Amino acid sequence: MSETQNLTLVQAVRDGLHTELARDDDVVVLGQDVGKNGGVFRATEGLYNEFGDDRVVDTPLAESGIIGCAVGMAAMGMRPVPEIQFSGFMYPGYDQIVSHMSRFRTRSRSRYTLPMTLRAPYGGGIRAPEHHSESKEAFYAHEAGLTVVIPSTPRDTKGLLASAIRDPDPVVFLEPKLIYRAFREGVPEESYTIPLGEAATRREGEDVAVFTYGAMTRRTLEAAENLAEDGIECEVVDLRTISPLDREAIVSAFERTGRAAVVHEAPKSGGIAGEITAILQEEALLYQEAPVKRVAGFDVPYPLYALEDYYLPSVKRIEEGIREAAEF
Amino acid sequence: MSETQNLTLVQAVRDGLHTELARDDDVVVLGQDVGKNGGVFRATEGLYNEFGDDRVVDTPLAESGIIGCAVGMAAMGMRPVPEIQFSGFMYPGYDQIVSHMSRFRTRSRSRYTLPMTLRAPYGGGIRAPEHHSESKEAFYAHEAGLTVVIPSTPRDTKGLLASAIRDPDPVVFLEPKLIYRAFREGVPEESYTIPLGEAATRREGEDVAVFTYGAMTRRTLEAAENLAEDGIECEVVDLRTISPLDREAIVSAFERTGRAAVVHEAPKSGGIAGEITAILQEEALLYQEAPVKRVAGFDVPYPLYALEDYYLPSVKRIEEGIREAAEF
Amino acid sequence: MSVFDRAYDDPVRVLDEDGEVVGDVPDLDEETLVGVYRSMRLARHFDGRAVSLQRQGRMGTYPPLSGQEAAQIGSAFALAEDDWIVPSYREHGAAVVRGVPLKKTLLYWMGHEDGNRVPEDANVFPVAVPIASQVPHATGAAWASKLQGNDDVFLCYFGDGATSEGDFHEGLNFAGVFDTPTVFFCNNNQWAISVPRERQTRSATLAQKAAAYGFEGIQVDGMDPLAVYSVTKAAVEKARDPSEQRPRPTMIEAIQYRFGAHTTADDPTVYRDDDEVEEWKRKDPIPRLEAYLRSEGILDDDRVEEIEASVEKQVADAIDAAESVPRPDPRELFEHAYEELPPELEAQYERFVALREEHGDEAFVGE
Amino acid sequence: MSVFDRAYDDPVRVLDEDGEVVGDVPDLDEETLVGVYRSMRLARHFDGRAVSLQRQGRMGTYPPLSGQEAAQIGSAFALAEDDWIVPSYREHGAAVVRGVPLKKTLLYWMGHEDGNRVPEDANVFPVAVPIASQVPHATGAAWASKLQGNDDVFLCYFGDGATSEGDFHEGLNFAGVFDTPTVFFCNNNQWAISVPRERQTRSATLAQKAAAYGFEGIQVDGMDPLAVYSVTKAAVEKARDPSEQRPRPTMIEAIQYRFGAHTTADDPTVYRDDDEVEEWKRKDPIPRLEAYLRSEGILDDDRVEEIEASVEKQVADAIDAAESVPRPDPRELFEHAYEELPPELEAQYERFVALREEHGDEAFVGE
Ligand SMILES: Cc1ncc(C[n+]2csc(CCOP(=O)(O)OP(=O)(O)O)c2C)c(N)n1
Ligand SMILES: Cc1ncc(C[n+]2csc(CCOP(=O)(O)OP(=O)(O)O)c2C)c(N)n1
Ligand SMILES: [Mg+2]
Ligand SMILES: [Mg+2]
Repeated sequence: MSETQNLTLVQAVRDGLHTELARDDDVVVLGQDVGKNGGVFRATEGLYNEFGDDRVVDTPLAESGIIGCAVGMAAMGMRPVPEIQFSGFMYPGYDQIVSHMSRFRTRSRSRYTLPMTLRAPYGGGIRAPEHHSESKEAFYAHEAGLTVVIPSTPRDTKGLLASAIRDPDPVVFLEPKLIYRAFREGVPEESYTIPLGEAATRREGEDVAVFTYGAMTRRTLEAAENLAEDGIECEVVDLRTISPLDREAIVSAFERTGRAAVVHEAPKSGGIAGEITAILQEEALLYQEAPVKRVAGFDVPYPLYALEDYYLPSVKRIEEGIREAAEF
Repeated sequence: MSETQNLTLVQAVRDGLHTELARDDDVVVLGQDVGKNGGVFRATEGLYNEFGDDRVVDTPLAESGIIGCAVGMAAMGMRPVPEIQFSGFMYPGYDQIVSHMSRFRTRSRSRYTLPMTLRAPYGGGIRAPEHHSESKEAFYAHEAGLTVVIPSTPRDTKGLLASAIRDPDPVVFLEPKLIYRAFREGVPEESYTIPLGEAATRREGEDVAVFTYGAMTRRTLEAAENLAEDGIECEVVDLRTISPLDREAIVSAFERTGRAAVVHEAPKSGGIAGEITAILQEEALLYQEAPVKRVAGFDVPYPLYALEDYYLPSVKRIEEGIREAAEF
Repeated sequence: MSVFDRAYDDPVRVLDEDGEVVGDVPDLDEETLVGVYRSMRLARHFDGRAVSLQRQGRMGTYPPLSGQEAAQIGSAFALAEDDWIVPSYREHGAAVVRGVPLKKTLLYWMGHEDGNRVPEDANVFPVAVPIASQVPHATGAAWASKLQGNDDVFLCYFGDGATSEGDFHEGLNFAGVFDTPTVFFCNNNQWAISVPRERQTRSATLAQKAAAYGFEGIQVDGMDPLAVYSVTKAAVEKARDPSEQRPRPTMIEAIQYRFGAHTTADDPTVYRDDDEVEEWKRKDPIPRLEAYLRSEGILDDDRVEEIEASVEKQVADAIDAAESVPRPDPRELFEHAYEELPPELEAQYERFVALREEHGDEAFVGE
Repeated sequence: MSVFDRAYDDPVRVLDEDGEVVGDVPDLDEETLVGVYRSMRLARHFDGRAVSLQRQGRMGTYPPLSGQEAAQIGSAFALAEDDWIVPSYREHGAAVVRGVPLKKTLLYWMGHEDGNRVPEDANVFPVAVPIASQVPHATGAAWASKLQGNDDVFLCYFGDGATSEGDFHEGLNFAGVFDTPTVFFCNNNQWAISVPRERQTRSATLAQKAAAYGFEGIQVDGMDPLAVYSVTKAAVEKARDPSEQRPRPTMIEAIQYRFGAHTTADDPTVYRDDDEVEEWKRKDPIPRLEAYLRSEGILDDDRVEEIEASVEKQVADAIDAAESVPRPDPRELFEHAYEELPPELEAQYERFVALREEHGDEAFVGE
């Protein structure tokens, strides 16, 4: 077993980028302020000095240009890792994402493939200005050809990022910035991968299966501990890959419990929770003992920060939601 | 009762635009080839001649510019009706849609509102080139602040379009081009509205509730007739407004049948069918007798036309899906 | 000869760095000149106080404007009463001139949506955070105004970084094609966060980008309030009352410098030298205008002190007022997504109200 | 003096409308000159046949290129073997020169994905339908090639309408900043479907838009194959082997005309006059080059007939070949979304296979 470092999630991003830049010359990091500045969250700190301006590239302020250039680079066999400064600014590049990034393989019948990883900090809770708190993973999950990853721990972050960068196909990698620095975890120094498409069980319990991901994972675990005091035992499943979903893990957790809740900070309507609910009743209706409870952001634009605590699922809201599923 | 004309769906679009242009000087139609050319589907035929270049405006080729200018116009109290030539080309303007069109009211606490209607032909089945057959209504339905409308008949089209244009808030109006010219219907000559947010029951039946919209409505009705021969009676509900959904109509149809299917041509994962399934089991689990069956496009990029018949839900696939829900 | 008949890289100047006249002084009365001076001081003082509020945890992330006062205030003064501004997120200086109270600006950066509810009588668009996305709005709004038969002009602000975005291009191109009464005002403060102007684009000037849209582009010393005023005024007049040869829109590149950090979340020492900052500080617009006004006998120590005091009071009052606004009612979350609450949202709202009643506001605290 | 040192509105010309020499004839051997001629005739003949296949219901919507042969073929001939093209949807003429068989092009417009599977040895990007979206790809690919230490040049095609899109702007700006070996080739055919060039932008030329990105822009008579060749060659050389003063990228505006409809779904008589079409037909590139080659003694009746026959046979063979390709196996629907089928997609696939087995292909016919 290799040495471990005690890293926060954002340090694990940096470490993961560092490892991949070091092991593969085709890896290029590009985006706004990723170079000299080291990224607005310091996710690329020091990489510019170590790998130089050709590998860690400050770009002009243009998301479609960044993603579109990365598409061209990837088509030529490089492994670009474009960063968008906040996921709320991915939309100017949306056409490149859904018309090209997701479709180059299909369009060219695999003559051209795009081994690229589009990173962005995402989600709310850090008192940031408008558009800096979005969680719109559903926009990407509905697009075939993409894999959408959202880690929730430092260790996973490094391993999933390595898998994403080495994946032959494009990955959207969304980093929950609420927990960028929330805690540390031992992260192996050496390079390792954690497979895409596999959920992780964070807590075992036989009463309710709770599916979540990203920053909501910790809140859900806390809610689960509170509920345990009342005798409600939750199985907490961290999805990690939002698309394609780990149906097997989802269904099997549900089959054991017959009750489920899904927790995400994205707006409820049209969010991932609906998809999971549909999967559950498609595959395991006969096990179902209660409605699947969705605990999610409200169907309104993400508010400015004075009210963001009311928008995001809190531990209490999660607890209440799970309790409903348990007590139905 | 006023005179009626026998119109196709695309003629009803044109008639609806005509009526609104005539009744309200603030209405402006703008987009690529909407003027002199009358639109690539002739949805704006003759309007340029009648209302002139200031009301029916050929724009440069730039979707973000079209939608962004419409946002500015609407903020000044006009009622712009931008057209995007095909819904597959709305993505270059996606940022304007989700960062501004949906959010101006919230951002300004209703000082600025956007009475604008973004139209686009959408969906597959007409042997069109790549990107011309998309059905990604879920991308818009997940965005709070927007209303998303998809008509399925000429009569509805005119009435819903009038409601959309007169609505104080932004509407995304997607027109199923597969049935642009598929059939005619008596459409009142005078101006009338059909309320947004209300589904329409197209067929009554007590065995399975089938929810659908757009071009799939006719196919679903055909499937329902076939199934009736086997003694399976479907209630077919045409959603018409995809977001916000008519929960009441959806739930009440389900309560009567206990079985449901949802039919749409958009990809299955992350599509509207998942959301409807989630609503049903949230609100009416105790009525549920079978898994809600999703009959949808596959989770792959829309193919070029040689295979599109295999991609789109066919009458048979719909029939089989409903049958599964009926016979579970 | 028009002020626009000059090379792209020949910025218009009126005052030099010491406040000496080196160009055509615009014809402004004393009151207006003092108004410009006072507004710049107000913006500067507000800025310092806002930064320290943020440091003290009394406000969220805030984007400072020090160094950029001349560009904002000089341009805002060039507008007629019914003209409009379409800002990005850094134009609090222009906004206050155009009728947005400082209290609103503070509230906005304190995370209250109400801060972005521009007063009905102020012709100001809401703050736009996604870079360059307000540019097409300015074109569309100006176009609407023209279609409605008005003669209002729309002044749109954006940064040097914004010129790289597609929306900049599309917005200016539409303005050219539809000949809209829009003035595109680029606050070239040399940096887009850590990305220097030369890395943003290889074009020698930003002003020359206007050529791509068939209208005029011009550089101005953006730290010279009188030069900014003159150029903006000329552009506004042309937009309002165009002649045959000259299209209405103009792009102004105002050369300036942001003295402080990009936002309070940014540490500029990581990417730029103090020397550079010091060099630009020599161009500080405030002492420049003050020197000129003193030399003209329009300002003296007393008047300056009086202005100082009134500016300090105005800012202090605004801070008091903003800080005494209670946290918005949480129910406001639901109030402005649509004119009427759709049923699902209403259900969410009711559940929300019930949860608050049952568990109190603690139910909504994160962890 | 470089060919680039000229006014934006002064197009490079070599042959006049009658094929008389009016400029510097590029130094090309007979074989190449005949190659250019033959390729233009091939493109023209292919085009006519493709349109009639569509009319007969044997092919879907197709975008004709007649009138635009010189631009496509002259430019494609200017590339070295390992250089690349990044096309839009109308460059079948360039593509065939660069190694994409006509059969592939036919298959593509017949709705087979396989038509877009560019042969491994052809350095051609797939057809890009969303306007201008291929422009950043060309910049990124050229940038990658430069980072990888290669000296290949990337020739990117797009239309006049494409210059209005944000992606055009962003792609060219990145090319300027990162000095990528990209040649941006604008096929200004005067129309974007029904929107005329003057409505697309108010800039006097499209070539001058290059100034916004700090590199050179130049107009060329796009219906003069030798002029196109010369200008493209110069741009390619500069991209491959830049000097200090001249950045690598170039934007070429090739002035030309689309004789036919925008696509077979379009009726141009609604928006443009026949007179205009007739006027431009006098500039037809094929008779022009033929006249020149005849006057040089390189072509005579026999040679022309021989070329005609071989071109006809090549197109007929391609049509036969394309039409004898069976409809793609429906299972191909699932094959190229990801390298490996994810579980849900695999389940969909299996259900699909089962349905076909049970009900046959009729189960998938719409109504
Ligand atoms: C579309 C978009 N991308 C990225 C950002 C993040 N961001 C905020 S300000 C900024 C730099 C802006 O630079 P410039 O346009 O020069 O304006 P300045 O801040 O210097 O006034 C960036 C990258 C954003 N707000 N919007
Ligand atoms: C992003 C986008 N918007 C709209 C369209 C529809 N469309 C196809 S071709 C075309 C006109 C293109 O004009 P131009 O760029 O001049 O190229 P040309 O067809 O004349 O070669 C339009 C609007 C599209 N394909 N992509
Ligand atoms: Mg700047
Ligand atoms: Mg064209």
